[in-house]
Amino acid sequence: MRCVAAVSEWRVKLVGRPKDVSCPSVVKTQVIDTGLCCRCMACMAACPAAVRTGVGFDFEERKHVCVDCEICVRVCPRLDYKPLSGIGSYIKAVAGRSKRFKGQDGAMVTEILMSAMEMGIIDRCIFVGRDEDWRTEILHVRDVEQLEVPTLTGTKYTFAAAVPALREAVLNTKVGVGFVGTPCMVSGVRRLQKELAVFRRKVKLVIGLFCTENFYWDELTEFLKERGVDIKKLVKTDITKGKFIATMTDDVVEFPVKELSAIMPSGCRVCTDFSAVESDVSVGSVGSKPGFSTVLVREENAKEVLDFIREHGYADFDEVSLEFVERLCNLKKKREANIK
Amino acid sequence: MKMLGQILELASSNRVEIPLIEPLLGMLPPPLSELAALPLWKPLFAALVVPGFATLGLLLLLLPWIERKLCARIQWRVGPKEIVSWLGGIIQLLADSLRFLFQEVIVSRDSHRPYFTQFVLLSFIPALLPMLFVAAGTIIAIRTEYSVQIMLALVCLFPVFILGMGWSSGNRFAFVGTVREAFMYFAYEVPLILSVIAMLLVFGTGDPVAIGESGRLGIVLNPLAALVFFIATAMGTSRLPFEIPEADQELAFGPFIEYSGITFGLAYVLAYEKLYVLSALFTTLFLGGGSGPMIAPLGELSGALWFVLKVIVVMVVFAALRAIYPRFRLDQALKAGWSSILAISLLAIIISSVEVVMWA
Amino acid sequence: MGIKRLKMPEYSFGDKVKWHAAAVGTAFKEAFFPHTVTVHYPKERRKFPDNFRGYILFDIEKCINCWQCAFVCPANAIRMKEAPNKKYYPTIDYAKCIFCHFCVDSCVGGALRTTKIHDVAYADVNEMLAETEQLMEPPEIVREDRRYVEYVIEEDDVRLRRVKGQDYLLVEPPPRKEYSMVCVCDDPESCTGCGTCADVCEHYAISISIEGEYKVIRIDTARCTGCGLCVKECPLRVLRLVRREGEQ
Amino acid sequence: MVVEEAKDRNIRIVQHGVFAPLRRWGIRWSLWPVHFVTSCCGVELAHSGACGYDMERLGALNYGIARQSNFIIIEGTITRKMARALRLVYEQMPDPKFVSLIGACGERGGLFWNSYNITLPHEIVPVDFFIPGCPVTPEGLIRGIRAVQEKIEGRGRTTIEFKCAELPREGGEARLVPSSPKFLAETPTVRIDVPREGELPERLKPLAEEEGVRVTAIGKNRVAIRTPAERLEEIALRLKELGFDHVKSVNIVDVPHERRMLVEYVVSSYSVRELMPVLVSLFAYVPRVSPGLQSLKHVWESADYCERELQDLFGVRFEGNPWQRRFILAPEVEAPLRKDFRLEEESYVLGEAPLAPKIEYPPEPLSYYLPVPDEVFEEAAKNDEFVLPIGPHHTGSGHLRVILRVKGDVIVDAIPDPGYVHRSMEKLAETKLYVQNIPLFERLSIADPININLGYVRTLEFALGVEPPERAKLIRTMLAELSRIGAFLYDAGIFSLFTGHSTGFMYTFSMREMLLELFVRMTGSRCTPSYVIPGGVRWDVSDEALKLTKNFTSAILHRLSKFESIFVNNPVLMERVKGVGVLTKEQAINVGIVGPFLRASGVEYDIRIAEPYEAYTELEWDVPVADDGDCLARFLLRLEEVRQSLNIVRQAVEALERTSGAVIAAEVLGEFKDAPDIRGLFFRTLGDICLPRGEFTCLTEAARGTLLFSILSDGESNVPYRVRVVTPSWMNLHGFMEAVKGQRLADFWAIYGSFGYFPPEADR
Repeated sequence: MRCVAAVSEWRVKLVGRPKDVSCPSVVKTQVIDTGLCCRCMACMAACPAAVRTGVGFDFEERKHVCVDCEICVRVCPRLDYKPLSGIGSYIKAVAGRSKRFKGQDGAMVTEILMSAMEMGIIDRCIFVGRDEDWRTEILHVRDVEQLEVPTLTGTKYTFAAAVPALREAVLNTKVGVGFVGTPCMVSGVRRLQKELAVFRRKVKLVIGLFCTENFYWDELTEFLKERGVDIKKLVKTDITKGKFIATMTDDVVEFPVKELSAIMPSGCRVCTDFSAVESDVSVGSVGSKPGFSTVLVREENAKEVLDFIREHGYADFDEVSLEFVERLCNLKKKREANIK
Repeated sequence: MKMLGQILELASSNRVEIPLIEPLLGMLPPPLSELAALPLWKPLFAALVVPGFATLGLLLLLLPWIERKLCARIQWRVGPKEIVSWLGGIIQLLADSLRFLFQEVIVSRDSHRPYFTQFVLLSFIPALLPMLFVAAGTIIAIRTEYSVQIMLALVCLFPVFILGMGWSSGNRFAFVGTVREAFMYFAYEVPLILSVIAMLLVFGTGDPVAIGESGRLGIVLNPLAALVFFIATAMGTSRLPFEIPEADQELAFGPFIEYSGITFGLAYVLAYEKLYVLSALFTTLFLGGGSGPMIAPLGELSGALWFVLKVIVVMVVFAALRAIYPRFRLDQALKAGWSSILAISLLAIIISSVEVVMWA
Repeated sequence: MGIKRLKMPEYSFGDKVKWHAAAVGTAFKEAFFPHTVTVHYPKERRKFPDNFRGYILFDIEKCINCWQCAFVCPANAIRMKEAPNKKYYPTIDYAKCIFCHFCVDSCVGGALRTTKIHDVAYADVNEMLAETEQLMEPPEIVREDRRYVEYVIEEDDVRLRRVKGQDYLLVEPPPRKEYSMVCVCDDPESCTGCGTCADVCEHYAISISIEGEYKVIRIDTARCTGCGLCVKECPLRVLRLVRREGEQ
Repeated sequence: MVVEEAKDRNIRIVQHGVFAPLRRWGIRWSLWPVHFVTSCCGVELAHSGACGYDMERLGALNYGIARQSNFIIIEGTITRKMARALRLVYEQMPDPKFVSLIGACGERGGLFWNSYNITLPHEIVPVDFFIPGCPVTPEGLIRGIRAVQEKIEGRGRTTIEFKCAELPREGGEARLVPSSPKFLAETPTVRIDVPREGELPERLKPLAEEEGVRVTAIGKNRVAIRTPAERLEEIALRLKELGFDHVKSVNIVDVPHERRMLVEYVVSSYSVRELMPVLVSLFAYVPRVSPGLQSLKHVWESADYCERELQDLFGVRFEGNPWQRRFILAPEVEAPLRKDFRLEEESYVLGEAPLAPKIEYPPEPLSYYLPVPDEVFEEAAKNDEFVLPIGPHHTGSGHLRVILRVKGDVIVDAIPDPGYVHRSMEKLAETKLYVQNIPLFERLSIADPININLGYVRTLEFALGVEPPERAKLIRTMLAELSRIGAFLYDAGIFSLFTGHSTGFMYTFSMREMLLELFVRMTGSRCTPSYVIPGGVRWDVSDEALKLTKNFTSAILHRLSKFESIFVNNPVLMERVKGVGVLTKEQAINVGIVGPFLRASGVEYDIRIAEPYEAYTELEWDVPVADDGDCLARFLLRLEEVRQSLNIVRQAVEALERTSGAVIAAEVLGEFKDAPDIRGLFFRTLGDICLPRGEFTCLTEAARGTLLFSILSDGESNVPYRVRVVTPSWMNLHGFMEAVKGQRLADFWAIYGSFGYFPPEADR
């Protein structure tokens, strides 16, 4: 995998920025302060200072530890932001339901990743789990058994630092890494892949999730608390038919999604990508029967995995109606207007 | 003045004859020479010099050293040495006893205070009194027909004090050790007494001087009694393989566990004192007391010298046991004491009786 | 390989007498002709072989500041100290050192070497930290030995050979093969140009300069000692150590 | 500080007063170290007292009782439990008293510096002198005594003087400090049943077809069975019926990110020959929150003590285990082996972190701690029994406490209270690189270092698939057998002492001194060689050392025969040990004792035969077996083993004289294939070892029996995820307690000695 020719002298292209402005300032002023940041955290995935010092996403703090390498500037998908939208190109669209795994809908994300692992395309993937308080936590999944953890699957609707975890995954994988994330994360990963060869080589499968918006954990929990949701008892969250449904062990709370717009992060207000256009395969529940997931296969590698699934009969397949998907895509496209 | 004169007269009438120092005494003017010769008054000499206090003290300082040195030699090592290297660390015990002397004495809260402190001192009564009845050759403090019996009786008092010490310590291990001591006491005491009786039968007297002068070796006359006496002494003085009440790996010195500083120093020498008394008895009964080639210039001291040498040999043999044997278990020792050793001691009495009858 | 069943001995009366006699006899024999094997330390000293693992000496000339001694130390007894020249050199806390000499075996340049010093008493635990400057010269210890003793194991027994004079406690390290390594980049396309490698290099072998639109990273192979710190620290692991050309 | 005051007080006492010179002289030449065995440095203390060095020359006589001695030699690690004993002993001693501290563990923790169970003794008692080493050499120890002697005379000082050299000045800018070499995987994959080559034994096949039970071959003769937690008992009973009659290890692995714990019973068979080499890991997952699980004590009695231990270490509860109190841990430490219990991190820069860890002492460090419930005392009183707590400071206990209930002279019950040397190796191993664990585990038993060392390294090799070269194998075999002899000699020495025979102790230790001479010639260290490394040994042995080793095999016989005539054949000993502490074959299997002690009860089990390793198959030797199962059989069997070992050593030396070649596997050296040994390459080649995913269990026949190392690796970290080590002494503890019951009080020590019970090995 590594280049055969080892060198003692090499060059790294500079992005070209004013000399007296540090990279964190660039990101801070141009992305965060303008409300464009989507918290995909691609900048953290490669930041050497973050690796060394353990400084988090806080750009104020990061200024002090910055080593001026510009990688954050290079990988930020929202810097000179070119919004993507629509359903994008795809090879095939199917609805699927995994026979092996149980998930919120068809558990097709899990199925695709596990099949890819079985095929030997990847040997690990990054999942987002949650703790008792529904805080997200990143899990590197290396075998099927790890999915026995009940908090691993299901939608969390909160931001997760999945992309930073990609660095470790990429460095330690022997074969390749599978990644699953929201459209903004997918864009972040693509930027990483564009800029750094190691991500190009090692990230083998990128699954995008259909996404309308995502929330900050503290705001969402506060909001849910006001609506009478006890986080400790919460079992499942879901958005269907314009309603947010929080299922608890003893109760179900429903309210219109619109109410959530009050806490919608600014990064989502400017996001127009519903279907993760840049991914290898997009998955979501919209557009298929209950219990099924819509799968939009965009690239060859994903198609191979899906063929493998079909071959082994790991999943049931069904028709998909893309109208709903398109409708939501268009709905989200309107957010373009929010970009200043 | 008159009394002093009487005393001096009495003293000079019963003086230890040492030709070597006679001329020296003769050089002094009469009252002074009388006075200087006062320590030579036999009872006083016996009590203070040999076989009494001085010899005992010297042996107590030397014997543990000899024991440690000898064991060390058998055990392929050196033993105490660096303290005076060219003498092989001979004054090791002096250092140890000085240390004990200057060390803090701790009386444990759980102990029975008066007994704890008194028993260790009281135990010197049975330890020192027998000195008066031991004959080093012809030197003896109190000469009676019953010296041997009295010595034995006093020696048998010993364990009572040890029991008291152990009991008053208020310590679990001391308690176990005390109980063991008590059991052992009964196990060895009977054979010990029987073996002595066997010898008294043979000699027909309990006067050590007479026994020594009879010129007969008890060990030849009645080897079984000697064996029983030897084993019983080992049991009685807690020598290996019968070091059961003290058993340092098991009970951490049993009855003496709580003693510290000089009290322990005293308790420590107690066993050696008992050993000394019993060895003296062994020498008297079985090894012919102070008999041996007469060394003329020493006069009466010659017998004393032989006696002390024999005692040392006996004690060294006991000391060497430490390097040779592991420890018996209590029940095994008791069983031996009450069965085989008792049987042998009875046998010894029979032999003695037969001998007495035959010679009679 | 087989099974050997053991029979436990049963002693008859005769055996008992015999074995009693044997035990007493052995003791008697040893009392007169003992097989003493005692070394009279501190008057004499046991001679240990040259590979004995004792106090460690440090040769600053040979140190390449690779930190491996600190990293390998199982007891965390070795910590690096910043010298005035801003390089890091080992210090040894003898209050933790377990004398496994993993550090000596790890030392790439052969800067650490052993001595036969091991009998030391400290009055204060805080004195036990030996800093770099203390490790460089052989220390002086209190010695009372007038001769040294060598254990000679012969076919029938062990013999102590006593030699007059003090044993020399410093030993020459055994000759060892040197492996010269050099750092190279084998994935320049993944390099972010962050400069961690240059910052961590204590020999200033990596330089970063901006030339026009590019950041140029150069490894000065002549200065590179092959310590491997840059390789270890590179966040994206684009560097690698290789044997120097003409070595293999 | 109280400690400082006490230090001053003691020296004041010796310096002042009318008789000061006399007092000083007396104390100086009569420093009696109290027999306070604290940890493995005690072995070197024994050597200092034995004929090799003979401390008694200096008037220092090892003495049993605190009240009568005036000197403590703290031998290394003082655990939290032992700290109480240390303080008590110190308080018991009369003034003036002195303390010297030997070994790194006691000074700043040494290898165990960040352990949860150690203390810093110099904060508990005033220490006069510190002697470095791990363990110290007897010379060092005697130097310590000399230093105290000098101190009493008022001349005490550190006996080393360093000269300060000049450090280079000219330099550049401040450099970046490199990060830790340790790498821990994020959300590690913790799997036991990773399928590997190997076949399922016939007998287990029916079990494999069972619903809900997953049977996986995880290597040759290694099977993992996963069951739901509620069926654990049922499957265990099935396994027992199949002939798996004892537990080799019980293990718990905490997997916080999966919110569960893994409970594992490693079982094997003594009674069915073909199952002897088979190890079955029966495991189940239990939830991590308030975990309570079914004890399998009633299925396998041998699991009892392991379960008790794990209760302490993980804060779980084994329902049905009769012991629900603290077993090996001090009362103030809670569930330390859970992953969220964090130990202090290493620091690589001087001045960045304090040299010694900050240790929180319990609020009342002097409180007398007895783990037995009051009911025991009440019940004993009711039954007219006497309760005798033996240890941890007792001449005949070592670092163990056993609470004996005696009726008359007969022991009714023995309750063990181990853990006085629990240095938390299993936890520490999780914070160290794989190679750094080599010296760590070696400290399990410094009386038998090579076998322990070999056990760990073989597990690594098994996981890495590395085969050492032929010569290395021979060297290892030779050293392992020498080590076995050494351990026997140590145990025989202690056995002699416990039966009151100090000559036996001296004789064995003189032979051990010869053995250590060989070790030091070959490895450079007396007791802790750390010589065996993954892929071979650190360096080759010289021809001269080989010759000495060969001579040793015959030279030792001469001294061994003396030992036999004075001790082994001594009729008194025979009386003492014959028929004492009998464990029948059934009992022995039931309580799961191991090694020579098992063989003494008639079980023909030896790992060197069941699952041969190193060069054992190439050499001629026998496994001695006896049927009596008493103290005598256990002792004589080991004596016979020594003869066999000498035989093996001789053959190995002869084979070594014929062979030459590398002593370390080429795959370990990698690109440095041309290197003759590991010197200069140690960290480069071995520093970053990383094991494949899964659990690797390896058995080794250590001197005292089966040594089990079970390393669980997540496949990415360069530190183990969990290391389970079950030592022979630990497994023998149960047998020891069983054998004691019904015997007489004095037999306790004979049985103790015959089992060669070594607390540091047991407590880990």
